[in-house]
Amino acid sequence: MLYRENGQFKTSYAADLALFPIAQDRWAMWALVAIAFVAVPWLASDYTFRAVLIPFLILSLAAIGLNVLVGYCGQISLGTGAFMAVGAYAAFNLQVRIEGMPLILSLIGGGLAATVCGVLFGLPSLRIRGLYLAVATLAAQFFIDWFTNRVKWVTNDSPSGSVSVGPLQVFGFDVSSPVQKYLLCLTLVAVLALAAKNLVRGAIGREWMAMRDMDVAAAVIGIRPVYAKLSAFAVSSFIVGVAGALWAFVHLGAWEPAAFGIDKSFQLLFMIIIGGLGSIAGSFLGAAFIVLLPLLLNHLPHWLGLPISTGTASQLEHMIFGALIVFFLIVEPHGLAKLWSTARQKLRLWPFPH
Amino acid sequence: ANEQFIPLLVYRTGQFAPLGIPWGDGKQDYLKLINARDGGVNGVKLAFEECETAYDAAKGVECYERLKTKGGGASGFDTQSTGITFAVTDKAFVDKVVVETPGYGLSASADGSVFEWNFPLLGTYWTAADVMLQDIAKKEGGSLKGKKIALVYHDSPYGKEPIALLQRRSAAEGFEVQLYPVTPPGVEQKSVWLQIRQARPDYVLFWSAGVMTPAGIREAQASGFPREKMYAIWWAGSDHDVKDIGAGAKGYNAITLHNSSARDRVHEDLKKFVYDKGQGTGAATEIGALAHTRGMMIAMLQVEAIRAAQEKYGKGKVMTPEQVRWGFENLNLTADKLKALGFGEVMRPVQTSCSNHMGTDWARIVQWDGAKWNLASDWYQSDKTHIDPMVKEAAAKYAKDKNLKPRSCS
Amino acid sequence: MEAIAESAPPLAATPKAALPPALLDVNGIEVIYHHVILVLKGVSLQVPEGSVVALLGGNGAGKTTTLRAVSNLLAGERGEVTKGRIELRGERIEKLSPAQLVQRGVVQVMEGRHCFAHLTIEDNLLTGAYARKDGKAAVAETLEKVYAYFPRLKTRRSSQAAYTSGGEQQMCAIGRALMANPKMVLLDEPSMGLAPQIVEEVFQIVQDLNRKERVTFLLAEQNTHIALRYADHGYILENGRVVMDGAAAELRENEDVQEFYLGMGREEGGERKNFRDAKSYKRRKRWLA
Amino acid sequence: MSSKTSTAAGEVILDVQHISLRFGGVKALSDISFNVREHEIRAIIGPNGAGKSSMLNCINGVYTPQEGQITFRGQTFSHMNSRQVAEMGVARTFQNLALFKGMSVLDNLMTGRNLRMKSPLLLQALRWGPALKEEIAQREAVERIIDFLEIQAFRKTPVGQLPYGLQKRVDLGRALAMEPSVLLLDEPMAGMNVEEKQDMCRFILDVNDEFGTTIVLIEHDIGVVMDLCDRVVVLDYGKKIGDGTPAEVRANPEVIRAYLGTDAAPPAAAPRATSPVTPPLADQRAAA
Amino acid sequence: MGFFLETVFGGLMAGMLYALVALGFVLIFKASGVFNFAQGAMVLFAALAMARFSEWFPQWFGFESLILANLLALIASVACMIVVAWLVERLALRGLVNQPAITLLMATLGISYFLDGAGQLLFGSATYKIDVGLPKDPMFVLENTFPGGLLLNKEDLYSALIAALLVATLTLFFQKTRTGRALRAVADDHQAAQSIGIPLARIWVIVWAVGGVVALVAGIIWGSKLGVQFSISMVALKAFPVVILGGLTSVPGAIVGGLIIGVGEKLSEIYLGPTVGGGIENWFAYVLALGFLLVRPQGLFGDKIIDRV
Ligand SMILES: Nc1ncnc2c1ncn2[C@@H]1O[C@H](COP(=O)(O)OP(=O)(O)OP(=O)(O)O)[C@@H](O)[C@H]1O
Ligand SMILES: Nc1ncnc2c1ncn2[C@@H]1O[C@H](COP(=O)(O)OP(=O)(O)OP(=O)(O)O)[C@@H](O)[C@H]1O
Ligand SMILES: [Mg+2]
Ligand SMILES: [Mg+2]
Repeated sequence: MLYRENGQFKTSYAADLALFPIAQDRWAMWALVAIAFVAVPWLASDYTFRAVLIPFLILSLAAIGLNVLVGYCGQISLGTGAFMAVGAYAAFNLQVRIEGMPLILSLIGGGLAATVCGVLFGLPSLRIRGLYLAVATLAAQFFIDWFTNRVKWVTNDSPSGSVSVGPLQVFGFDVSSPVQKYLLCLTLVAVLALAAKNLVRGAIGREWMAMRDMDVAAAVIGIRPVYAKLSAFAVSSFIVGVAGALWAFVHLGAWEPAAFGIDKSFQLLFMIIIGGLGSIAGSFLGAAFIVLLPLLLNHLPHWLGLPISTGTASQLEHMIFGALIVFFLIVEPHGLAKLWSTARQKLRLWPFPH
Repeated sequence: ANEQFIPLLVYRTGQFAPLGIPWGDGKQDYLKLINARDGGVNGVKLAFEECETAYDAAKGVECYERLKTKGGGASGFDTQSTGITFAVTDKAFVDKVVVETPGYGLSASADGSVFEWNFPLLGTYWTAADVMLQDIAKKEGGSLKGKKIALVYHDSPYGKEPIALLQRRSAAEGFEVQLYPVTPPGVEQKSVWLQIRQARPDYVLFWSAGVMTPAGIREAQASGFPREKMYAIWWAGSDHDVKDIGAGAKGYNAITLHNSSARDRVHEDLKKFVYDKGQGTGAATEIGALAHTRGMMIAMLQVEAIRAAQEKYGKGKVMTPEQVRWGFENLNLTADKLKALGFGEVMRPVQTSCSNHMGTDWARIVQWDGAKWNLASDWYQSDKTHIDPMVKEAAAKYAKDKNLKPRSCS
Repeated sequence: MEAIAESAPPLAATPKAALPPALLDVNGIEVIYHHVILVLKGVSLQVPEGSVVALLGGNGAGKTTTLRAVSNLLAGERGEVTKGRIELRGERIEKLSPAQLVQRGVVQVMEGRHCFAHLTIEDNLLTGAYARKDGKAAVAETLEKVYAYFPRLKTRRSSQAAYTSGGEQQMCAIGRALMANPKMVLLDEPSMGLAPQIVEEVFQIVQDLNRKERVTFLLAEQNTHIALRYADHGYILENGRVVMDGAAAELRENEDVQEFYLGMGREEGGERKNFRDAKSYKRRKRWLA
Repeated sequence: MSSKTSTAAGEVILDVQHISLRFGGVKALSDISFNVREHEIRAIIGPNGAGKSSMLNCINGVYTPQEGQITFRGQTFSHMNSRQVAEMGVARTFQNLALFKGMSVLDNLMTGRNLRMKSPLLLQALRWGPALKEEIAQREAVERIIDFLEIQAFRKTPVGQLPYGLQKRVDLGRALAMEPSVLLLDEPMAGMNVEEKQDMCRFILDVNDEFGTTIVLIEHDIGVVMDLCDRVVVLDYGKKIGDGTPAEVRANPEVIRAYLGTDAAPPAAAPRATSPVTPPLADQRAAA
Repeated sequence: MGFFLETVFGGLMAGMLYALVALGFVLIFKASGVFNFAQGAMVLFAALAMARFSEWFPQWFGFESLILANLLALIASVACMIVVAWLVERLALRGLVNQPAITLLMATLGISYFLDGAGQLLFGSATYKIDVGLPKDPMFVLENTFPGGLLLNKEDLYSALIAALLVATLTLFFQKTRTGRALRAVADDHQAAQSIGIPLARIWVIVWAVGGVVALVAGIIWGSKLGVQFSISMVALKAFPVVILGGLTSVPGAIVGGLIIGVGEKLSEIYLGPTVGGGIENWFAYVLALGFLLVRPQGLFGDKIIDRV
């Protein structure tokens, strides 16, 4: 009975409004933060940083952004990749065109550019709903794919259309080693995730969820659909844009438009569904799942010493991946986050069954 | 362990698998052959591990990160993909590992003074386009003036690479370039070929990949564009690209880095030492297929770089990535050496240097006769008057963007 | 406080010897939603062939859950029966699919209507006959019968169900179930949202079918007045347990039932209490004391 | 009771004039006029499909009537805009439960207060200063309503998992959270047993008394209507067939024909005159 | 003028091919409320089966006849798709009754991954050929009216014919049969459908099997055009705007949508493309669909989106 909230009374609404009202959760969270900021940089290998942690963090961020839109506001989007691309290319342009532009400002600029785009492509959502809206976001996806490919200034006249960024610096510090990159991502992700969490549990978050669950009723209690939907698009694309810029700058370093193709959009959608729609923690869990699973499946034959060819392994990986997704959806359609909270619920009652 | 580690980035799944599979098989087969026949390089066995990229840049980066330090350091990445090459090039500078991109990659990386770690051996898309134009000019009686040349290309950095060169040469030589991008994957090309039917270019250069190739040939057939007037880049000119179309592709031209149809001693050795022992990576019928031979050739270049490094840094030792880089930079495969290696019929001599990371750029045209590829031209070398300055310019720009100080090669 | 002695403890709800053999026998079922929320804590009840049995109880007592457990519709709500047995004519039915149950003549009218929004009223009704094998003519006949029961449906037959009023949808849902020509109907709050006249009619229909065609009914109902008027037997559910059961007439005489379910003040001698006079929000029921 | 009748004679706050609403061929409402006075409890009754819900939908801008206009506090509209209506202090509940299913009870009620929450997005993201203060202040108000409706135990439960009857209560709570001056209730007591109906009646009466809220109520339980309401409108097939005090309406032969039926009425309540007068407020509190 | 007509005609033909894939989407959506992202993977799987069986059967049984090989392969492929449908119902859909549309959609993405992997594992990931004797050569008509004649494509013509036939059959099926009505009921409300005795399991197997057969037809036609290889699953991307434009629930909508998208994208590419650098047809198709949606949010022939409290 380690996990109990007995004896913890909330004496003010402020306390009840706290992020983690239960003390054990609070401690666990602080421990997690400490591990992430202190222990991990000591312990992890370069490979872990570059191939696991950094992509995990950045994709988590993008997933949070998408979750705001899909999970909280209920607007299906298949164009996340495109908004990441906008963030990446905008940040790139700021970086190369403005001498001495601080990296952080470029990243934020990327986010803002994505915001503008997001709102623009969000406009149809005022009229089009559900799966039909997917077409608007797909239009964004394909249009921006094309745009970044075709319009020369976007890539600073790179003849091949692929671009790369120079060495990174934040507040005069070099960000070149994997640890530094990791810490940069971690800080940004932590800040933005907290901000996103605050939004979704605040007034605006409730407006989004209200739009998602029952838009007519939302209108009747005075929520403006235009504002609610477009603000969701804006916030979502901002976060996604920053994630895109990070993905390009920190993870890839050099990229072509295909890095932000429709596959990326699907991948992110997977993350939030597996992780849990309408859950910030779920975005992290989903990203972890999607990043780690293929690596795991990839290593599995090696560990087991099975002599299967790369091709076969990769087909099997596809199959297992697909099967696991279906499996998870069946076990818990609300995703890993829900699974986790159910487990917690049980833990709270443990050792009594109900 | 006394083993030299070679990472093998491959794609055996996804869109480009038909090309990726024989290519990957070829690479692996050659390494197996060296181990089986020669017991490695001067006694140093070759260890290798494949990593599946599915032609995806992010996956490629992961593979690169995973394998770059393995076995004391990777002896060079043949990424098999332009996108992955872009993504790992910057990292390679920092990590100090070689990226070898025979026949693909950044055209500018031929300049070794800037791109210390990149080796676009045997040719780039600029040299390829140049050679195609030379062949066309030859057919047209020496001059391209007034001709219309269309480029139908995979709308990606890969497909766009040749544009710069084409435009430069068209300005200089007075022919017209028409550009037709095809959005990947390129399953539907009707509008492109209708436009071509209307614009009636004299030739079509075909920078295609994957399903775009058969779709394009079919559409050319359906819209009545003569296949003899099509010139495909080497990645769109393998057996699997045209085999199923058969007679429909008759006359289709492709450029190649090597004598594709040649069967050389290396093929026999491979059969004898590897396939006959049941160790072959793919099906025995694949031996001699264009993409497979190309894979072997790429692996051979890598092995020879290691051998060259050993000559300098100590025979029978495992080379560090930096030593391998030296080997790549000081390759000198003369005709005799190639012959000894069993590649005498397959390719022409290569010699690299500090400033020239491409080594050589011999290429020739082959033509599909409905059942097999036949040689349709002699060897060409690209015309350096346009390409060299372009490489210099682009490399300089890259160095500036990255705050790199080019080394001096003299 | 005398009521305690009178009301049987939950588990003592054993079949009464006097009753005919049960068509449906629910024995000590436990239902859990989402793997953690325990809702039914050992509910047992019997529905004799040809009877009308009412399930009464407040909000959240578990009436709907009981009906879902019987008709095997829990899976879609992520609930499951974890203990106990459900038997239909002696056959265990927990593992059957809802469709197989319909083939055995058991049809449920779900709470909250659940009409097929895009289908017209008539198509809604016709789908109700999907499982029937007795030919078009018979179906058409039942359709006419349903229209006769609910003339309002006939006037709205060609509108999409989503665009009909709440009451019309309720009629549609009931009519749709009748189209299956069932032997047993599980009715979940049939009176909800219906005008009083229609409510009366619905129960008349229930009685009619019950008497003439020996259709068995298990109904969950909040309108205790009318439910006890038409039912033979009643079960009262509180908090996932059966707290009382008995013949309808008996229940009507029970003081607690009168006060809490029929809204009759004792002082006024069986008169209905004025709604204005309800004083406090929370009064304890004796059996929970 | 006496206090009631005096306030019921308040100003006309909502005046519906000649409203007609058609859906394709279906005439949901034809030429309906009636008014609602400040502080009264007004009922709309009628058989199924009579157009009662549609009437409410017209009032708060979900439907746009083809003809007619609505005057609210002196302002006349031919089409109501939902947001505007909400800002003017009209709240409503829905017949088919239009709760936000994925949100907790608390959040559902909090949405009702969204009109009052004005801090900018950025502050909300920081959850700092005015934003946090505002959140806490509104939370307090909502907690009062939660206490009032006695749904404390379900505060954090997603409403989708609540039983139907409780959902209805939450629906009412959300409307109350808006602190409306006019409350439109669409069958708030459907799916409740008598005990719960009594509770619900109590809530309605208290809201009406304590906050002076005007209430428009659709209900099929005639007992409730007769006991609670000051005036009743009767609709049938989109037409108004009766309007007046409960007693008048009850005696109206057309209403009896179309809706009440001759014997379908529930057992008569103790005659109003003899029923005790509404206990004073203090009394109720003590009981609560 | 001749060129314009050629373009329009080419667009119509291409549109028919898109429609063929779109049809699979519509079918499954209409009948179960599932937006089946696995349709592309099913096309690939079916085409791979067809290609490989027609290659293997002659080897296994030692005969040469192409017709016989194709016929046997067709039967085997249909059987394959039925097995797939059965497995999908058993292992995926059954556990997802009454879940929101987006969950189902994600499940189909999972299925699509699975099928991609399984298909290539079983049948290989190189390029294979389907040869059912569709003619490839160009055909010129009206040579008297237009200089050089109008270019037509026989292969496309045949394909369009097959597509039209399929659509007609399916439309009839939906409109005229009891099962058709039950299917639409299932799409509206799984639980209610269950409660009145519609056997979801059987219905889903039927629908997915029919969807599989439609995928097979699409796979054969696209496969004989492009060769069978992983990329063929991407023709699904071309079908999205078509379904959306036509309306998710309308079989004829798939055709009309296909034609509009086909013609629209070809015209845009040819007449608009050159001014902005080309390659616009892909997104233009989506923008076109978007434009239509702004006027009719449910697509051209889709069921009206119900919006009521
Ligand atoms: N889908 C669900 N998920 C979780 N809990 C549920 C679900 N459905 C019902 N419950 C819980 O089960 C309990 C019983 O609910 P049920 O719907 O059976 O009550 P009921 O007696 O039908 O009430 P009502 O008269 O209000 O319809 C309630 O506490 C409710 O919260
Ligand atoms: N959006 C709509 N489209 C088409 N018809 C509608 C629409 N809304 C309501 N109707 C029709 O208008 C009529 C009145 O409906 P309304 O919902 O107002 O009835 P009601 O009086 O509330 O009935 P109930 O007591 O059954 O709820 C009904 O016949 C209904 O079918
Ligand atoms: Mg219920
Ligand atoms: Mg109504």
